[in-house]
Amino acid sequence: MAVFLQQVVNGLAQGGIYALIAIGWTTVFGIVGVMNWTHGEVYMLGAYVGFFLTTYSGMGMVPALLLSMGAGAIIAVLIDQFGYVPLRKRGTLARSGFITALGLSTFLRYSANAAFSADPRVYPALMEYHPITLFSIGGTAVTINSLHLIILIGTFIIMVVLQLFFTRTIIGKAMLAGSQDMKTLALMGADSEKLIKITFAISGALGAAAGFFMGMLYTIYPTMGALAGLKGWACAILGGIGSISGSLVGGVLIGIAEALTSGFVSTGYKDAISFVIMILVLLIKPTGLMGYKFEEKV
Amino acid sequence: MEMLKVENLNVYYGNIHALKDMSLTVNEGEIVSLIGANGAGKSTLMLSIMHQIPAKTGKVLFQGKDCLTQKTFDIVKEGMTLVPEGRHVFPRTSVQDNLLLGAYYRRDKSEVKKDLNRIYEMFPRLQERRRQLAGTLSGGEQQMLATARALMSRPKMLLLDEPSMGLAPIIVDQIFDTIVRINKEGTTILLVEQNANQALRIADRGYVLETGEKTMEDAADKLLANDQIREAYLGA
Amino acid sequence: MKKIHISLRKPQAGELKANRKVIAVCVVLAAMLFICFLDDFTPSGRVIPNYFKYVIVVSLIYSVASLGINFYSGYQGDTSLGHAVFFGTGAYVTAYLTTQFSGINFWASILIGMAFSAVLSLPVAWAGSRVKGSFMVVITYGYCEIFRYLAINSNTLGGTAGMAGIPSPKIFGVRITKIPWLPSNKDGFILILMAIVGFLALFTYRIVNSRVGYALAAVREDEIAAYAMGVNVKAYKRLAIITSAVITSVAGSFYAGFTNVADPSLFGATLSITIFTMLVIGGRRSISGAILGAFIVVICPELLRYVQDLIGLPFDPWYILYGLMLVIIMRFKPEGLLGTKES
Amino acid sequence: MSEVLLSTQNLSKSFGGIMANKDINFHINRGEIVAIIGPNGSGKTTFYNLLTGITRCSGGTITFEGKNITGKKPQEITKLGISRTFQNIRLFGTLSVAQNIEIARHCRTSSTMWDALWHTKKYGTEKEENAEAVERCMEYVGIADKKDWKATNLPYGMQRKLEIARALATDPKLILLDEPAAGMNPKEKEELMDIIRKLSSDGYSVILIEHAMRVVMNIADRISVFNYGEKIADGLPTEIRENPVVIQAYLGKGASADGNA
Amino acid sequence: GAAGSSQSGSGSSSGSGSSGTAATVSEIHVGNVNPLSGDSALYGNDQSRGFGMAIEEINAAGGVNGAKIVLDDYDDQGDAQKAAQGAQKFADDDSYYAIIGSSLSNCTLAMTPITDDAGIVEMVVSSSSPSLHGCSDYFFRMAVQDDQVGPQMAKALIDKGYKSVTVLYPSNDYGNNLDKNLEEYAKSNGLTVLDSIAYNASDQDFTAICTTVKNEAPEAVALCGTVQDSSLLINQLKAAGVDAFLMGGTSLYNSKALEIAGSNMEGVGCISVYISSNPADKVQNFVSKYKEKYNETPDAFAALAYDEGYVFADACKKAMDDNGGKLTREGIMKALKETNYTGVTGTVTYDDSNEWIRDYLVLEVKDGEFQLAS
Ligand SMILES: Nc1ncnc2c1ncn2[C@@H]1O[C@H](COP(=O)(O)OP(=O)(O)OP(=O)(O)O)[C@@H](O)[C@H]1O
Ligand SMILES: Nc1ncnc2c1ncn2[C@@H]1O[C@H](COP(=O)(O)OP(=O)(O)OP(=O)(O)O)[C@@H](O)[C@H]1O
Ligand SMILES: [Mg+2]
Ligand SMILES: [Mg+2]
Repeated sequence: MAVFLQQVVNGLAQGGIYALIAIGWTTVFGIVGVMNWTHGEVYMLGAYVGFFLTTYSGMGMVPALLLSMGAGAIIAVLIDQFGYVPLRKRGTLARSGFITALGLSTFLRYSANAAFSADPRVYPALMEYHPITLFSIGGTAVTINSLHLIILIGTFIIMVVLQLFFTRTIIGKAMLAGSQDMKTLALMGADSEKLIKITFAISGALGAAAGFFMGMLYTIYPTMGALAGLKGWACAILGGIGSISGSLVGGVLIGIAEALTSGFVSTGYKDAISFVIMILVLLIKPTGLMGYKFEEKV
Repeated sequence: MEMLKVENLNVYYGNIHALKDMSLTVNEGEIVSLIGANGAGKSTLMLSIMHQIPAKTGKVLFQGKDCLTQKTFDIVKEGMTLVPEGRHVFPRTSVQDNLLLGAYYRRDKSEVKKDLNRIYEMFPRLQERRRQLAGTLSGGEQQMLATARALMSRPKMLLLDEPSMGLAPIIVDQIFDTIVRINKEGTTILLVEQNANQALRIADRGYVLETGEKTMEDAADKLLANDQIREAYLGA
Repeated sequence: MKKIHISLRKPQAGELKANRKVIAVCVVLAAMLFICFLDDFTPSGRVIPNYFKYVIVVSLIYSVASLGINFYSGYQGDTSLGHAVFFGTGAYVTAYLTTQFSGINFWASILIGMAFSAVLSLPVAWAGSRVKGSFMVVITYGYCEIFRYLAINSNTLGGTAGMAGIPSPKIFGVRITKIPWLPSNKDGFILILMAIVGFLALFTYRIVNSRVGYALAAVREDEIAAYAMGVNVKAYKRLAIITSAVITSVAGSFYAGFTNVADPSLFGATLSITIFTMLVIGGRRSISGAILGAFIVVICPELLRYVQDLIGLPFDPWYILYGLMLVIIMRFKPEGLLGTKES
Repeated sequence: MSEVLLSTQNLSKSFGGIMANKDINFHINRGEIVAIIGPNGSGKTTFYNLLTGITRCSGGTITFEGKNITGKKPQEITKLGISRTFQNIRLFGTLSVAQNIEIARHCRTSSTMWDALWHTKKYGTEKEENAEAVERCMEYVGIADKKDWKATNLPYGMQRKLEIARALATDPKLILLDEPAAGMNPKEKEELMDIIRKLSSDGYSVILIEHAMRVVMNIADRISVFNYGEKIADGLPTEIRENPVVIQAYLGKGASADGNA
Repeated sequence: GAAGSSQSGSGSSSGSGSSGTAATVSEIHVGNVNPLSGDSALYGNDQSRGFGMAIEEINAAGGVNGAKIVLDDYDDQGDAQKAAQGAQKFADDDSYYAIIGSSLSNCTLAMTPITDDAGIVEMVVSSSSPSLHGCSDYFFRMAVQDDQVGPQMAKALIDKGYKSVTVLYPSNDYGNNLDKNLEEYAKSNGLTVLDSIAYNASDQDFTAICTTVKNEAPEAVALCGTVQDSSLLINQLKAAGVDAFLMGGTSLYNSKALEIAGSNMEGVGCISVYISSNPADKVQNFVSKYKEKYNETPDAFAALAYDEGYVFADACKKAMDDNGGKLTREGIMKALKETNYTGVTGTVTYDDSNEWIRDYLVLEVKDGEFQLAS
């Protein structure tokens, strides 16, 4: 039992990072309507920025994290500016957005590969992390790594704030409306381009933060964004695309599913399992767990 | 005073010349009607006034300010707004939020609330459906919503593109009454209607468009009396 | 009253275009045959390096796959990042059958692979009838990755190393790599694959301009209207994915027969994305585009290697340029190089 | 010739709490033009969606030519001979006018991939038949000169006509038109009325949803009035015009409705 | 890979294959088909560097009978089909006399039919898949033997007196083989294998595994992965509070491990074919040069590839000498079979299947450095 719970906690911890990535995906998709495949690359670049800051300028964790998030925000905004703005101007975003994103992501990933080399990099030790005992069962302690705990709590707070922002404020509502019809949003007197830039900035900052944490926990390398980006997307879809709380639920669920698969089935199938779950959930409830159903009116 | 002035506007879709040297004025407090056949360029004119589509040459002045150098949302903030052709409600947003978005840039929260209630009185149907997603409304309900949403911004000048399309006759009457009323309250109106008869009846002046060109402009009652116009646009 | 008329297409122009297409096909055909047989007539032996022919064969194999995905991502219109499932299935079925059962020859294994792929495409069709758009992107992506992990973890399929030692196919008892009247061991493949690509092009062309093709167009444009016009949308979605899967599977089988190995990356999303972008670059719903896309994506990186050596780049520029190419094509010619414009 | 072609018995549909259609009993005879009018959101379009199987009904039955067709799939219903146009135009936008119409021939043809691949005899005859049908339908509504235009590039009025042509190409017995006159000017409305009269005289039965009273009053044999999902009245145009309930709920003060909407 | 002299394969050569017309050559081209970008680039780069350093030295010392050895890269990105394409490219070009690579077994498997067909020598220092065993006369392998390393790890644990072990291995060919052989040896020599857990080679998060291991409480844990995953495992095992003895395979002997796992490496053991602290001149000379050039301690792959360079040069020389100064591909193959060269990783000799079987060392990390285990 303790082992089972420990595995659940392990999954929860990893799920926090997935959720952080997923929220970035889902905001951009929910608002700009483009499957921003470059999100994984922002995450990777965020991790590298963090690496250079901490390794070469000896910065501490908090300032480096904030700077990486800022860099991530800028990168995401630039991606929008050079990648998607021209498409929006021509009105071809819906049709060509995804492939453009695919292209940009390939471009960024391999440019990073050329610039940073394929060698995995390691962050210097930024904080002491030690297992924190959550509770004990029958004398066995169930623990969570302190950094994981920080990430999990942080993600939760971010989720709550964003959720309130989108459902309670007029700007948030306008952003959601923009996802449905940008042109008409302008007729409401809203600067849709500005709202989109804000969206990308939020998404980029969260992606970079996730990358930074990955760097603190593991190693970083130029292609790290591929699988992580996809996992984030899977979590976002699982939770219900466009739903911020859904992202957290999706992230945590996939994290737990992976941990349980690793712990009790076989680690070899860990990644496969998350896809299986995602596909099954989508087929049973096509809108994802927390997404609402919208039927097109005929 | 001239509220809106369009001078020699030329608009193209690719190599289709959709508006040719279009000029028009709307004075403060007026209702001006635009009539013309399908494809005459009425909607194009409305959209280019709001700078939703770019014009090649020409001028659009709203209260003396050039609209073509401004973004759409700035023009809206100046006090001019458009009910676009084809409704364009936000389909996955609730009816109420659609209306609130109409008042996006207004900061007078309490007034907005009052206006919302006024709108609900005007269109009880929308109140019944205020939690429903706008995309699941019937066609006519969406048209009502689009017009109501524009009213939420309390514009100085309102452009309406076929506001009666798909509405029941009783609602059409109501919409026309509303137009007259808000006009009396001080909103200047530029109105595009297939339903030219009714449109000209409430208008002060009218313009006739044909294949992108202005072919006639006159006082509304004169146009109503014009035989050519009667035959071409009003139905014998 | 004057009306603005836009003349879309003059009939003569259309005919001209058709003629030009026929000419283009003939030129390409002649060029290929020239490449195959040139060495037979040169006194000094090899003029055209085998490496070049190798690239041509791979391009042709991918052309088959690209024509395959065209039925789904082109004519039916849904993005698939999962076609590697069918490519991999074809490759692994051929690999497994030809190495484990001496009785089953390559050609039979193609048919069995096609059958397997058809079955494996049904879940995609099922998903496609429930969700759309970006959801299908991730479902198809996940679907092929699942198979990759299965292959990696399966001992029968050789794990990460995959299966090696797949025999080259035989025709009338002669190895395709050792046909005596052909100058090199690649020419047999080139000829057969050319025939297959040609047949598929004809097949696609005729289907698209038939009742079936029109129904697919309707499904792509507007499902509800398609239903209202009496088109069984679900059935046609199924038909599109099965056709698409079966064709892609053939490419996979040839891949295994040609390279003599099949490894789990053949199920991977990377390969799926490659196949998909071939189509997108060439032009969705364009037969010549699908083939051109495959050739571009296979040949360009090889050309770039020379450039890389020439100017002494310390890294491989292909993927960087490939990403840029996608971005640029989407911006300036979103319908693809040979696709037709949608206004 | 007053044989009932289609009838519904207590047909109902609810969306969540909203009864969009409630116990609708409706019928149309062969060759008739029946108009459905009613305030916005009274459930007219929903009624069409139920008849054509696009939405599943929550209760009641639909009978077509004496057969119960409740719960049948849209494509089956089209094949049986009911065809429709859409309130929000739903053409196959990037395809040409001719292709749009040829797609509608789908339910009347049966050639397979095999026929198409080898250009069998069946394929050939069907192609010819289709070409004829396309020609005929385009001429019927007067858009033959726009044969090769892309559907989205057509002016609005033409798009509506193309929808009718497309519906016609399925060889229907019953055609459902949803606000075909919306966005048309008075002159185009006249042309439309001619087309609908022609349909009727050629033996098609027509149900027509329309807010343009001049069109409705002039061409409908009979009018049904919906309100809040219920059928509140049914009768000849002259009767409906005078019906106080209808005036109160729908027509309003300008009930005489000359040249209205 | 910036060798500017590479000629395009087309048209530049006449006469086919390895006919006897070979003249005395001034440049001996070697094709390097390896993953130089992508996830597996680590291995490809190590091999290129080691081999590159060797030929640099050889060329500086006058080359092979005056002929310079030139290494030209073909990046296979870990993709079998690309590797085969690369092999074909070099095999077609008569100026190439050998191909090195690929590091990955699946790539090498796709290459050997082509190199065999063209009669060009292919040399590898990894690609340890057993299915490559004796696949071609032209295929020479100096790789670490999976069926040796596993038992070596088990033996080291037994020698240290441990009774129980949990094996962690990546679910690829390499990991599978190591695990299989380790378990076999352990079972017949009294070491209890509590569990063997597979994971995906590209995984980073192993907390779930660590929880399982902790729960099983083995005396030792055998890490059969590559540098990256083994080092991450070491970190996470320690973080989860596993205090068993950790024993790595040959790939753990890499400076990257010290970088990633830092102080967690203290006391971790591993198997190697060489050790950079070996006082022998040859080794120290190599290590210091390598460090100077690449700013890291060479790992086993780099060392093996370095020896491979010399082995190849020796074979070329012998082939030339035996053939009146003329070099042929076949000649190199024949000469290689008679290799007897002592380098930094030991004395290289090939057996009948062109494999080199050799001795192993057991290392342990002390004071932040790999040292011979006492
Ligand atoms: N997006 C577009 N691309 C190309 N041509 C267009 C576009 N929009 C409109 N047009 C063309 O421009 C001309 C004017 O169109 P517009 O929509 O302004 O006419 P309208 O007077 O509003 O007609 P309606 O009464 O049908 O609303 C038409 O010929 C139309 O076909
Ligand atoms: N998918 C849906 N979800 C919720 N409510 C719906 C849905 N579809 C329709 N409705 C509601 O059902 C009612 C009937 O709609 P319907 O479209 O049938 O009206 P209509 O009579 O065609 O109106 P109009 O004349 O404006 O076109 C409307 O109030 C609409 O809001
Ligand atoms: Mg208009
Ligand atoms: Mg309706």
